Amino acid sequence: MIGDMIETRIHGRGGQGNVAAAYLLAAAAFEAGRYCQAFPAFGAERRGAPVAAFVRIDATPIHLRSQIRTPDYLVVQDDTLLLDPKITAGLKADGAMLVNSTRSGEEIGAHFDCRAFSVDATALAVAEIGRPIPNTALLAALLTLTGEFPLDALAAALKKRFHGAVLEKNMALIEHAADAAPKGLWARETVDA
Amino acid sequence: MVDDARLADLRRKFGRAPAAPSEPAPAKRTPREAQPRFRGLESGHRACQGCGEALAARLVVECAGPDVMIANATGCLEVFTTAWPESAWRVPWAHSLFENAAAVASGMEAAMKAKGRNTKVLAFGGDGGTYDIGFQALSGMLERYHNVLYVCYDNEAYMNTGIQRSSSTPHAATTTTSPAGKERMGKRHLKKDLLSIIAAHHIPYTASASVAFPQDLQRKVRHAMGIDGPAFLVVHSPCPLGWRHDSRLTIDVARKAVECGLFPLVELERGALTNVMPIREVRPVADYLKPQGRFAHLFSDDVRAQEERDHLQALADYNIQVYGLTGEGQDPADTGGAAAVGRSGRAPRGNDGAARRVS
Amino acid sequence: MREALEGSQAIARAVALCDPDVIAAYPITPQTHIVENISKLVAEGDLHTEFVSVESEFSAASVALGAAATGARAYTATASQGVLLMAEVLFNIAGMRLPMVMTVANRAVSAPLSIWNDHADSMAVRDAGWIQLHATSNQEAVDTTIQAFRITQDTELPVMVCMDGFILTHTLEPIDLPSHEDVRAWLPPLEFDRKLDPADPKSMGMLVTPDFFPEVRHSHHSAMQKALATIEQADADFESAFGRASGGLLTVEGDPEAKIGLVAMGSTVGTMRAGMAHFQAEAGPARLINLRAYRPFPSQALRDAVRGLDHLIVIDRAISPGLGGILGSEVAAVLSSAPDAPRILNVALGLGGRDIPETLYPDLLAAVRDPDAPAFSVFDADLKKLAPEDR
Amino acid sequence: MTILTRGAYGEPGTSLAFKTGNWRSTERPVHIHAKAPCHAACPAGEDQQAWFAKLQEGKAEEAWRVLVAANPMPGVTGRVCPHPCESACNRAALDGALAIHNVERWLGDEAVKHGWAYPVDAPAADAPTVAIIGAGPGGLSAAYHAVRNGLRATIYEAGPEAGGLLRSAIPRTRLPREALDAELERLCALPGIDVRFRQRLGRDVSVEELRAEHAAVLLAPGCQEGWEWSVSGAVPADHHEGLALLKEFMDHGQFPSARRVIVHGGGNTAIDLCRLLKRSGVEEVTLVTASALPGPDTDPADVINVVPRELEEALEEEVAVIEHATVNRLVMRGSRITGAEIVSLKKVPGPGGRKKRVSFEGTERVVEVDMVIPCIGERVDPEGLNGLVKRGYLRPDDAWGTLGEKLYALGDARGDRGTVAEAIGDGARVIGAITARLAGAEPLADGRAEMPASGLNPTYYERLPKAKAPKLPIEDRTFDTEIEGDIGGTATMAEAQRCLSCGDCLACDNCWTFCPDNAVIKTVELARDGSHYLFDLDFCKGCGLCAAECPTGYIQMQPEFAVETA
Repeated sequence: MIGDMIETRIHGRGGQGNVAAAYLLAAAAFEAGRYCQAFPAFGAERRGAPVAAFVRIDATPIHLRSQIRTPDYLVVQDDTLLLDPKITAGLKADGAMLVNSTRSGEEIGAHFDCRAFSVDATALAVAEIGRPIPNTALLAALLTLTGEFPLDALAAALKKRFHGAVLEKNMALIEHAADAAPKGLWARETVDA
Repeated sequence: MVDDARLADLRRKFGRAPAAPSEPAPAKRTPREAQPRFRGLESGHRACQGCGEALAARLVVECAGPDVMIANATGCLEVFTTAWPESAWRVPWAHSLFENAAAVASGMEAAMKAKGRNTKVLAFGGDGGTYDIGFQALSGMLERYHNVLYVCYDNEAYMNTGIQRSSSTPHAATTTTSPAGKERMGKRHLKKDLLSIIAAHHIPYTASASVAFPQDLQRKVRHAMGIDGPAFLVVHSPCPLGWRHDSRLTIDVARKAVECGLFPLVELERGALTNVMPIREVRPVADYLKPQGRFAHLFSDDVRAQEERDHLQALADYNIQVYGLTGEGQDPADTGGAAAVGRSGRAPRGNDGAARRVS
Repeated sequence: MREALEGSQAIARAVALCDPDVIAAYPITPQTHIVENISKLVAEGDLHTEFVSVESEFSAASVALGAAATGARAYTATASQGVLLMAEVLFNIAGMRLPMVMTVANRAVSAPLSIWNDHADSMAVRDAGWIQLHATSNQEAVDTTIQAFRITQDTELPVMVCMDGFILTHTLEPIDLPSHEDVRAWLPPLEFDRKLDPADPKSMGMLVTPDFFPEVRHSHHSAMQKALATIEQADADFESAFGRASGGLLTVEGDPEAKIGLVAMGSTVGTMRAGMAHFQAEAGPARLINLRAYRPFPSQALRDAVRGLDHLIVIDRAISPGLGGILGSEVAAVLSSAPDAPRILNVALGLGGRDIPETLYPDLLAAVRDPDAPAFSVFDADLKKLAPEDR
Repeated sequence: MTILTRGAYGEPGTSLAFKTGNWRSTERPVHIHAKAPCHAACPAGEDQQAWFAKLQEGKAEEAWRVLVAANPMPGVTGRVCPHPCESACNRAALDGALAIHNVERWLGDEAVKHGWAYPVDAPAADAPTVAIIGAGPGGLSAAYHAVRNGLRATIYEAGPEAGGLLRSAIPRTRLPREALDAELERLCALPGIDVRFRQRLGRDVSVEELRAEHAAVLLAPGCQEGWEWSVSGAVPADHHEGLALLKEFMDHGQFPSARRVIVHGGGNTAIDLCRLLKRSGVEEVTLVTASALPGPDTDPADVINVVPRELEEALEEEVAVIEHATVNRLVMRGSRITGAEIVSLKKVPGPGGRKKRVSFEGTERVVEVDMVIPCIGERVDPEGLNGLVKRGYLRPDDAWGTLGEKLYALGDARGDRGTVAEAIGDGARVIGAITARLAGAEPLADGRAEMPASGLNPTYYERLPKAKAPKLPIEDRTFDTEIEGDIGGTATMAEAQRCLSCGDCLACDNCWTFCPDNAVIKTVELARDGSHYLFDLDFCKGCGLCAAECPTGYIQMQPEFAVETA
């Protein structure tokens, strides 16, 4: 990580909207006036395979194009992925991990010896949009936890991506997901406030 | 919608008589300039004596032109018409590669559509560029339904590179890559049934024609020109050099190919056979084979020679049966009637090319 | 207007801004999103063009050729095997001096199969006679695409816009897309004198005997040389119209007094820029040269850019087995006539999508100082992964 | 200096700068004008193909004008000619010879009907004048051609009317008087022709006087005297020679009564007689001829020399024929014939290429008849021709009819002629020779080769049925009504399309269509060689396709060297 750049790595499975999550997070940052970069670690994998995507957010233009090895945040869309030790590799000491899980964050954090929080994003998604797509719920939770930029930015990004009923359902979903996370739990110290 | 003023201008420029009598005839034209047909393919090209392909291309262009553009595959036709700086064409013409004439034509046609112009696009290829290396691009063009008339000048081998076999080379014919010898009697495989494959694309019009029947050929070109969509025409075009026959026999040999049944003249619409040129008097395949050196080994004492001749006869009989080429008496559209000429080029009795419909 | 866009989507929109008459393309990873986005623009009525979904890259290039021959503005895009399948046509397009633009989403060439980025594909057709411009970011890719349509018209040479597959094509980042009106004002309509036209029926693609073939090639080379100025001018004009440049022929940044320089193309430039900023203290001053124009090769500009350097690291993202780096060899050839030319360290990096982390930057600078470092190496190759006899 | 174009594009049609004519190494195409076989066979010298070409264009009057350039009496020959043109027609092998004869008649009748003017100008008042003896077809033809050639003609005719044999010896069923009169009147009325009737040679005029006063004297007296009939034994008192009998019948409309008649001979007079006799009520009429009936195996030289159609009709009308036979002897009872002894014979090659008749001993048989009419030919009446008649005829030295200084013979009187058409042709030939000699030159024979059927490319001719002329049914045939009818304009035009144009340009466009090199140029006007096409030898590579595909044989490949030196 360079300077004030925030690097997030999102893990999921093919078909879970992993790249979409990365693009949404970056787009939300863009809506919040930040520079951003989101890209997948594309492989030849098919549906169901573990996949990763990367998001860089910064106040200044981003030149670096390498993959993210030492993320500030990890977003894990499926707790079964955690069986693979590579998922959590490189997480900064002061980093944190958001997991879509029915287990508690404490339990997960204890196991991986890091800050962790969990949301049952699948359940929320099924309840709001009727499909088990956890990505927008997790992003909403992440924004709430970090307080990096307001949820409105995510809403704005969603509005550029979705329309009609799908948009409305996702808007409701992020509201509910945001409520499920404690505000500013992972807030960073401002470098020069 | 045809741009009449522009067409008239083109015709004035390139030798077709003015469309309307009110238009003043240009003064002082040489007899060549005053030819009462469109000179799409001009003299001075470098085809061999008696070249069937040069003739076929000239016949096609003179009735398709002048408001056309041509994508030409690599091959004899390309080489002998366009040795820089001398071009024999009087229509816009481009050669790109051996295997992409259909694709280049697709691009031309797309551009015409984009610009709202009606210039018809033609694609020309030999049998190598059509049956073989350009086959994929051709299939793609047909499938995408480009408004292109693809004309294959079929001389049944790679003549441009010096007579190598193609998938259109007839069974038992010798070429430099299918020579006859102690072990072989020429090409082992059959001539590819391209027409069926093309017709299977369900395109509006697929036809075969022959240089021996120019009126029939030009009727088919005119018909295809009127189609808004893909059309395919294969023209049997003897190559005196490659077939090893006397240059004066080009038409004679082409005619015999039709009359013996080895090269049936048929028309298919949307994949269905709709028209054939009946054979008035079916002649034995040997009549066709005999004048051609490429079949000379079939007339040797070798016991296999008779067998291969019988094989070719069987293939011809098969065509006659499958396409129903047996004539019913004298028909103005059969091989006898279609060839007929009279004073001023017209056949003596109402031979307007109306062929027999297949019911 | 600034938007957060995926690179491929941005390219599709940039192409649409240029009002192409005919687009022909065949999908191949990682160019696929470009084709898909173009298809979508067409489907939504946001792009009025003849979009031809061909059956192969070979036909994609051929369709574009046919369209360009009629004076239509033509575009295609491909990558990797697609470039090679097009190869014959690419030489043809250039030889016929047909204007058109192609995006190459750079990708390795198999075997073994690799869908990830390197420059083997466009390098393989470097002698086709196309202009090749590399983009370091998606903004540059967008701007270069627009410029490319002007350059190709002015030079009657086809232009290949190279952007790193995945690294750029699949990266979402903020992009400023000009308005349609502004692009139309900046990009004059295509007037191709030699177009196929029944009213003036020229013949193209003729047979040329040895009597004229060397002259044909000379004129092509000469046109490429003259295109250097056209490329620079287009970028300068673009900058005055839109407020940003894309790097002319090449750009030089970093410490002008530095004794060590780096030459790179494409997205690697960004990573090296980040590395240079981050490791300035420990690695010392350096000069970073972003080579945007690969063909025509800006030989003089490069000689000027390296003046004063002792060492020059040339980063290749391709390899010519048996020789080494391609760009490295060419840079060496070009600088061989320069006085006090720097010593060249040629490295291949990121072949087949191997990630290039910024931490390689100090390693590269360290290697320069190592008198035993080989003149060329696949720098990020781990030889331990090879059987001893294959090392 | 040629400057390279960008991308090496080319300008349209610039290949014209590349002359491929120098690729031609052995042969080049030339237009020949071979004689069509009809033309070669026509005794009247008609170029049938030329007038059929006009008909193919739908131009009947022009066709007639071309026709009468050779034969001024198509209405006559179109009825009486044995049409060797049709026998020679190359179309015969294809789907039947052209009905040239019927078309000729139609054109002749149309000309009369519409009053089409003969293509002649009045000769100058002081033009040289030829004297013609006899106003038969030969004499009339000579007069006509004289006028065509700018001469004047005076005909001295012994009888009161023009027409000669046409009037006296051809039945009206073949040549109605109206048709004959119409054409002869128009002909005799042409400016420059003066016909003087009842002017008998030896009585009213003499050859020597005429020769002194005219540019030339043309003897066309015909043959008026029958040959002696050589049969063994007695000849009856009321013996009738064939031609005399026919003339008598034409004048009086009656034959001596008989029940069974043998006509001995092999010419048209014999056939005419047979048919008239049969029609007049004779029960059995038998033709005894040394020749043979036409058949698939018959040697053409052996075929009976009559109008084929007339023979056909005679057989229809149940005239019996005994081939390869002659009358050897008459069987008499008193002065009355009761039978004839017939013997088989054959013509076999004899010395000097002439046929010799050999009769076969032991084949004699006696046929019961009550009349035998010899029709074995006639000879010249020597009156007024002192010293000119040799062995019955005038026998001139050459085809031009030259008998001596300013003296010519033509028609039957020559001794080697036998048809109206030959006499008409002689008229043209004699005048041709006279015209040439008046100009101080010798006449030239047409040396062109004849185009055989093997020289044609039959592929290009559609099979079309021959036109059939209507005929009176046998029971309606009388002595006055014409038996064969008119084929009509529609059939004429259709028949015209059947002409193959052997050896001459059909204007079919084949050469123009099939030249792969565009080296055949089509012209709007006729080119100098009479075709519509030019060979552009700058581009002709000499492939020979045009010659191979020329339907008519008009295009031939000729060696380059020979052409250059020709």
